[in-house]
Amino acid sequence: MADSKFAAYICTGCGIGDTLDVPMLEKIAQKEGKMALVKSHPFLCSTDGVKLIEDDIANEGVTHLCIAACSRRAKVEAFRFPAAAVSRANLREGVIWVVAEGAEHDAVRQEMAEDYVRMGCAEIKKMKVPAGNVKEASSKKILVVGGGLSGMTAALAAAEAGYAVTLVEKSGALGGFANNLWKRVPFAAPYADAQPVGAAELAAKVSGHAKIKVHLNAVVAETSGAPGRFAVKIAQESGGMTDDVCGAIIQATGFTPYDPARLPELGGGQPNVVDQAGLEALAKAADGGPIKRADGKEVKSVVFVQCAGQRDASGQHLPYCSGHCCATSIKQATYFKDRDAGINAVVMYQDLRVPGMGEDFYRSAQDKGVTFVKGRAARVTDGGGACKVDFKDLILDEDTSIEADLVVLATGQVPNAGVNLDEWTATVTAAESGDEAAKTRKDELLKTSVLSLNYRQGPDMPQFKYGFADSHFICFPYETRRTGIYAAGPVRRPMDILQATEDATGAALKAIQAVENAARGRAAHPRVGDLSYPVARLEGCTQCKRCTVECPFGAIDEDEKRFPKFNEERCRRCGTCMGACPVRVISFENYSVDTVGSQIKAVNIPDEFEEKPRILILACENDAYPALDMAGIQRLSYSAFVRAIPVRCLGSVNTIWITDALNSGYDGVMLMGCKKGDDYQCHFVKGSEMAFYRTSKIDDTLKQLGLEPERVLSLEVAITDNARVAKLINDYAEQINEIGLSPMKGFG
Amino acid sequence: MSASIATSQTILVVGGGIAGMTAALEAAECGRQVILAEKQPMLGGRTALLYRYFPKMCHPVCGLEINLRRLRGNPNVRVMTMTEVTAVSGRRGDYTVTLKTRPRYVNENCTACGDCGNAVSTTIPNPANYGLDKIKAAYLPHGMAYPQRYVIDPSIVGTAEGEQAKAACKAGAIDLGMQEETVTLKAGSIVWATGWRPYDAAKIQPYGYGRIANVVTSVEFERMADPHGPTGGKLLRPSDGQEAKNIAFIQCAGSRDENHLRHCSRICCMASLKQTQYVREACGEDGRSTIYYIDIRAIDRFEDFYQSVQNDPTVRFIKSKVARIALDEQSGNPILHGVDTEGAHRYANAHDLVVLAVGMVPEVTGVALPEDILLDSSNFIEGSQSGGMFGAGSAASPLDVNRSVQSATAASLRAIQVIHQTASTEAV
Amino acid sequence: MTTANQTARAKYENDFLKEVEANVEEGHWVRMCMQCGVCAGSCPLGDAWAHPPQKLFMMIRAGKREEVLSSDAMWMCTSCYNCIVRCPRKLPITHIVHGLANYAHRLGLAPKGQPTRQTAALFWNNLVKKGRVNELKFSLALYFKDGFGQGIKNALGMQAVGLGLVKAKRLNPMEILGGHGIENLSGFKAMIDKAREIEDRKKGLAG
Amino acid sequence: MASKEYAFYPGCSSQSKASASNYLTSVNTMCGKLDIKLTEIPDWNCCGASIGYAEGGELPRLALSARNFALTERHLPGKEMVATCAACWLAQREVKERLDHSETLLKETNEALAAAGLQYQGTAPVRHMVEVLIEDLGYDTLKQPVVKPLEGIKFAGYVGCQTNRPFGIAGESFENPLYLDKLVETVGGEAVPYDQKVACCGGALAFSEPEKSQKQIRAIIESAYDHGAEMIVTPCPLCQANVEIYQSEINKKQGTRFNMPVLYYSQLMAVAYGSSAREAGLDGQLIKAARLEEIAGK
Repeated sequence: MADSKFAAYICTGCGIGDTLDVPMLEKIAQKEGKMALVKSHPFLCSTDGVKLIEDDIANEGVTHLCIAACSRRAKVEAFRFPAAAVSRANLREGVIWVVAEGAEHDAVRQEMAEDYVRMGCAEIKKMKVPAGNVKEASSKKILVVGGGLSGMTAALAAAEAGYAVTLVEKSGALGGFANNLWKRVPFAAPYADAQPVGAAELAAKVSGHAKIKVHLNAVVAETSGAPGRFAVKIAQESGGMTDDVCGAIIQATGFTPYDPARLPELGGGQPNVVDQAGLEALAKAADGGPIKRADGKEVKSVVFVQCAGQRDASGQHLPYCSGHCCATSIKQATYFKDRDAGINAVVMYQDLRVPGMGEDFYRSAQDKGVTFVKGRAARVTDGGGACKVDFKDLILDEDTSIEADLVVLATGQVPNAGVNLDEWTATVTAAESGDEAAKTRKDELLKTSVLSLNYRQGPDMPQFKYGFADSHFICFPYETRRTGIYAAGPVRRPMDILQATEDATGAALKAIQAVENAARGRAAHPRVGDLSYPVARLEGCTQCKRCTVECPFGAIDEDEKRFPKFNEERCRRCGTCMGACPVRVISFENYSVDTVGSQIKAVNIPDEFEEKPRILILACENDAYPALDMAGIQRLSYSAFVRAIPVRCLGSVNTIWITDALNSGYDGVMLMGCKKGDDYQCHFVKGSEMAFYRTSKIDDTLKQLGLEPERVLSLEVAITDNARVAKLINDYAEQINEIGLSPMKGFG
Repeated sequence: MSASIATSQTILVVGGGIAGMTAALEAAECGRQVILAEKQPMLGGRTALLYRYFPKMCHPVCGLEINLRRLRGNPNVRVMTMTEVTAVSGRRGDYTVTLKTRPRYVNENCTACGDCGNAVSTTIPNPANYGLDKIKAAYLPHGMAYPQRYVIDPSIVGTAEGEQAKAACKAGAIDLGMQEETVTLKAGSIVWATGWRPYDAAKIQPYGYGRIANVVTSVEFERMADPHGPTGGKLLRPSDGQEAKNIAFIQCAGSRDENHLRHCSRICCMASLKQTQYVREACGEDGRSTIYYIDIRAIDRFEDFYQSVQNDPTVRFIKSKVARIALDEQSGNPILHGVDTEGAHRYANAHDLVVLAVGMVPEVTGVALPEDILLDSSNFIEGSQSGGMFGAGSAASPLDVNRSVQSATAASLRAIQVIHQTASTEAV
Repeated sequence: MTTANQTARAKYENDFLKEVEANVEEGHWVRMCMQCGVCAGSCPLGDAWAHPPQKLFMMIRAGKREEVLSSDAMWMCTSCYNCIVRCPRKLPITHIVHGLANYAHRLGLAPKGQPTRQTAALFWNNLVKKGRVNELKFSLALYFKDGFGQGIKNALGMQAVGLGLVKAKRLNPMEILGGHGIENLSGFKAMIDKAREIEDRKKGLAG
Repeated sequence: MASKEYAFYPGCSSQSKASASNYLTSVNTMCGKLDIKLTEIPDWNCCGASIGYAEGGELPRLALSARNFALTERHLPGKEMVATCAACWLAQREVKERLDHSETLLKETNEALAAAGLQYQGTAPVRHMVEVLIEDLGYDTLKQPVVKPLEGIKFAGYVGCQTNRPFGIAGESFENPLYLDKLVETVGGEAVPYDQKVACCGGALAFSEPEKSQKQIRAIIESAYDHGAEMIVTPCPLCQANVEIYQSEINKKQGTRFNMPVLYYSQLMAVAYGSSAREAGLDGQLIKAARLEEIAGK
């Protein structure tokens, strides 16, 4: 640290100077914070104020600076000094805006501000500017697995933006499910008629593209490495093996139609009952002529049974809606009507789901004479000559039936997502404990893998729900749990061709971003651009494997010596590994056990006779900390006894911080994380949940210390909880008051 | 914000809602230069005015916070608020764009300290609450506003109040002499992420919006349910301020209707299902929600949410397009008249409050767009003839948030392709 | 002799929707209904309808020919046009309902003695006689449609009103002797006959 | 020369000694004051009204209205047809709409018309008298002749169905059309808001389903009373007759004490323009509009 020079800058604007004793803060920064340079400025974020800092960096050799002003979420652009390490002491939103007005609060307000200055100075002492890790040899090639419409679209989208693509397709031809279609639904005005599918044209474009290398009859036999350096073994059906190196992966492995044979009550498996794919086959065979059944009879009447084996609450079939099937049946009904208006085509639906301009397509089909019946099919009987559909007519409110030459069951999409990792983990655990059946099952599972990742967490992408490899986030549909690997098309979510085209294009962009980020050593979403990465002091490692197990992104493997092996390019910089590590050997350059621990220690703990408790808040920087900020912006007041520290994720909270805090005389610790459970809000998957779990284990420690369990409080706080968070703090301060101050004061 | 000069390598994104922010950020994070132009004084668009998202019931500002952090950390994006595109000329790879910026009367010096707001007493309808309440004429548009800067409403410019606001500002941030500015920029590709606006409910005359106080729109109801909204999250009736417990939701208010909007707006079914849970949140078991619908369009795994709401005993479903709403003058209750078409049962149901699930109108409806732009029959942007401009999000199709982001991500890559191909051509 | 009803049934092989599309005024719109029910809820006499319009349309699709045509539902239409202006699919519901009533009437399936059916026939016959409506004769015909005795009762019941109208010069007792009419009556009648002939030919009602 | 000239289609009810003869009287008076010249279409015939469908069917009904257009085109070329009766106006508009959008129907209709030596060309538009007043003249012009403003009288503007739906008056809403209220205000009266403004009086079923029709009428009159109206004003002869004539019936059967005058807008205007009670057709009221007669008599 020979070249380091530390400076603190205190802003006196926005009322800070009017409310606080700034000379005292300066003195603290200098004396206690050990800042070489301490300056205050009436308007630090102004051009003039920023120049003051820039000049000190340039002329005074300042390398580390603590800005004591507003929240780290405010004036970010003004206070961006890329060459320097920066900490922020939040005197505005965190102190003067939240401590009640009035002279009687002057003392506690000032103490709070002083502590934040101490904390900011302590933190900066432990921070380094992340150097980043630019990789010269990083691959920017994109691997697309699956050669259907989604895969081809993704490949072409990336290639057209200048990126090389390797496309692996299991079958002998490009096109996928689209090859089975006679026509597709319309994508553009006037949304009136079924359109040519265009799969062959797309396939020709892909095959002929200079930037795309297509492997047919091939599968991915093994994937290792990380974004920017995935080593992929492509196995040809013929037995050949090709090695490739790719920067990112798009999985576009599509779907399999739900098997109609599982719907015997709806005639599934009977000759004159087909699924939508079966009808496409009949239409293709007819090639524009009259559509005939398997027995050669020309179809003069047809009934489409919607939601067959879908939207099923019984647990037997698919619980979800596949979204496309209403429009698909409408399209298929027009196959008949466009050729012969005399054919009776009935669509039997419960809710007709054709959003957006699909409404026009619906109208167009009605205009062509397709009949729509709101009804619930109870039974389909194939009598050989005609099929009988028994159904409840929901409008006429009666049980009735209808006869037709052919019945089409609109069954759903089942994703081809590969291995379910929950099953995988259970199987591996069982296998490792010697269960022979589990060992066999593990091998079977591996055969069904799509990506064959050699990640510790399993060979495929984690599935979100019902087997779809989707993101958990509404705002971020491509927020993957396997960095640099993106699902696209119906494997991500049930969807139609139009949406799959959008989805594949979007996924291609994310893959491009992934290779660019990997090459520059930058984190991917949500800490995008973060150049820090975790480093472990392996000499202290006990090989407990907690970091490898708990990493939500599968970023950490184990090396031959069973030490954790960090794959920086897979890492999302949440710090969960840091929170997990019992021996505290994992750290980031600018975020570590020390950067937080030193802040905790820097707080001045008054002795018990002063009757001023100290409560530590560890707040998730994405939800809880902004909520605290907004409480300030709204001038909601809360107890001046709290000291809040933002953390990257509650998962990064190492319990040592809590025990250290309690040991050194804090009276309580509040952990504020985001919602956990099925609808979790944590962008690092289980951070909040793990923190709750870990702190639940602290009780024993507390007992040893002779402390009440209430001294540690874990909370879910949403970003909108500004009023609630103020109340939570005040209630907790009150509770601490009732329990009494910590007996640990003075020992720390 | 960087002061980079726009070139044909720049992507212009019009609209700073979630789709526009996504399109801009995705391109910027691929290393591209982007200008993001937003009409309002802040980014976030419609989603910032929602209380919760379906089906997770999470808060939209959570995603906004992440996107804003991405934005603050990325010098590739230049944000222009209060700015509209007034003209586009040129062609794919080489557009010239004229942008008009309205005066904010507050410059970059603003620290959002709030002194100007304290100095002013004039109030204006609060745009962040669809005008359901008032705010000071010197205001921060939203708790999460980006830029985090106050706005002086033009109504107090040139008045003593304006001068008071100026005098109160210690940062010298208020400039009452600010004028409308017009700039001309180059862009290689343009993404139109101009979003949507709620259909004018007053046009659906039989529902009495504007005539019957206790008939509100779904977007207004979002604000009423939000603790940060005009009623502090209480579901209070506009007529008398009483708590509403028995609430009707009318689907397809404007949508799927050739007298109004031809298209299905897609989000409204899910939005109403979500809003029934606001009623539950506010009233518990005492709440009563009734959804009047034609088809419930809860697509893909949203079906789960539909099923869970169906299992909620406080929620009732009636398959019926409500014919008309009458007012019971005594109670202020709207009376819904119609027929449940499942078996033809006539009803005249009184409710405390009626929420119209209003449809999505493309924001560009009625706006002069470049001739090159292709619109569908409802004015959604299909693309452009020359292929250099793209629709994204709900400007392109009535989409929910997730699909808007998907669409915007795709549009972002299409814009990058144009830039890439332009650069390759220029290099040759 | 085969009736028009039998002919129609044979021709459309129980495909009632096709029959309606071919023979009922604006009947081709029935297929466009999406069962929202706004028409049903908009009708001022809604509760008098055994089957509201949207349900009639579904019954047509379900082939419930006799039930529809013999229903008195469509005779409840007051021609207020609420359904038309609110229909999200722009179906001309009033006209379809009128068309159905007319078709049922012409096929002889409409309920016998249905008062609106009778009134409508009287009205039409009254107006084609002279080209203009003779209000007095129309009223009298109405009073006496159920027989002489009932007619006297009806007429006496409305006597005060009638006298009031006469006093107010809004009813002319002398109209019984002739009243208003058009000059070119023969041309008018030829026109009506021709129109009827074309329509009957088209809709298979000639029999 | 009159400032405006139109081909006039009075309709069956607006003939002398017919049920809306007072409407005709007041329209003539009003037009005189406003310098509007109405030339009756020679040999016009009945429009078929809203009940004609059941026996008349489609094409004969189309022929009826087409004949009126054909006569206008032949005898009064270049003139717009003006109807005062809502049903006549609506029938003519509907037929025009149908013929102008269907070649088949146009051909067939002309085939029928040919039997009467006529042809429909579609050159004459049809207007309602109200449209003439508010669109061709405007409220300001309509205000000018007012010499006896109807001050202090509260009117319930009853628009009803057929001038309102499905076409309506341009710029007006189906649920709350305002033109009638504005006309009332133009002549100095007060228009009260009430909720039955566009309800149906059941006029088409007045004879065949009297109970159902009278239920509608009762609701309209009650609402007018409840909202403080003294009189009802309407643009439709069927509404006028129905709502006025059956009050005594309802009183008799249901024990109500309705005595609400029902007038035409043209009567209000005639009175306000200084005409006598007779010129305004007030002698044609079954329920006398005493306060109007009073003003007219001053």
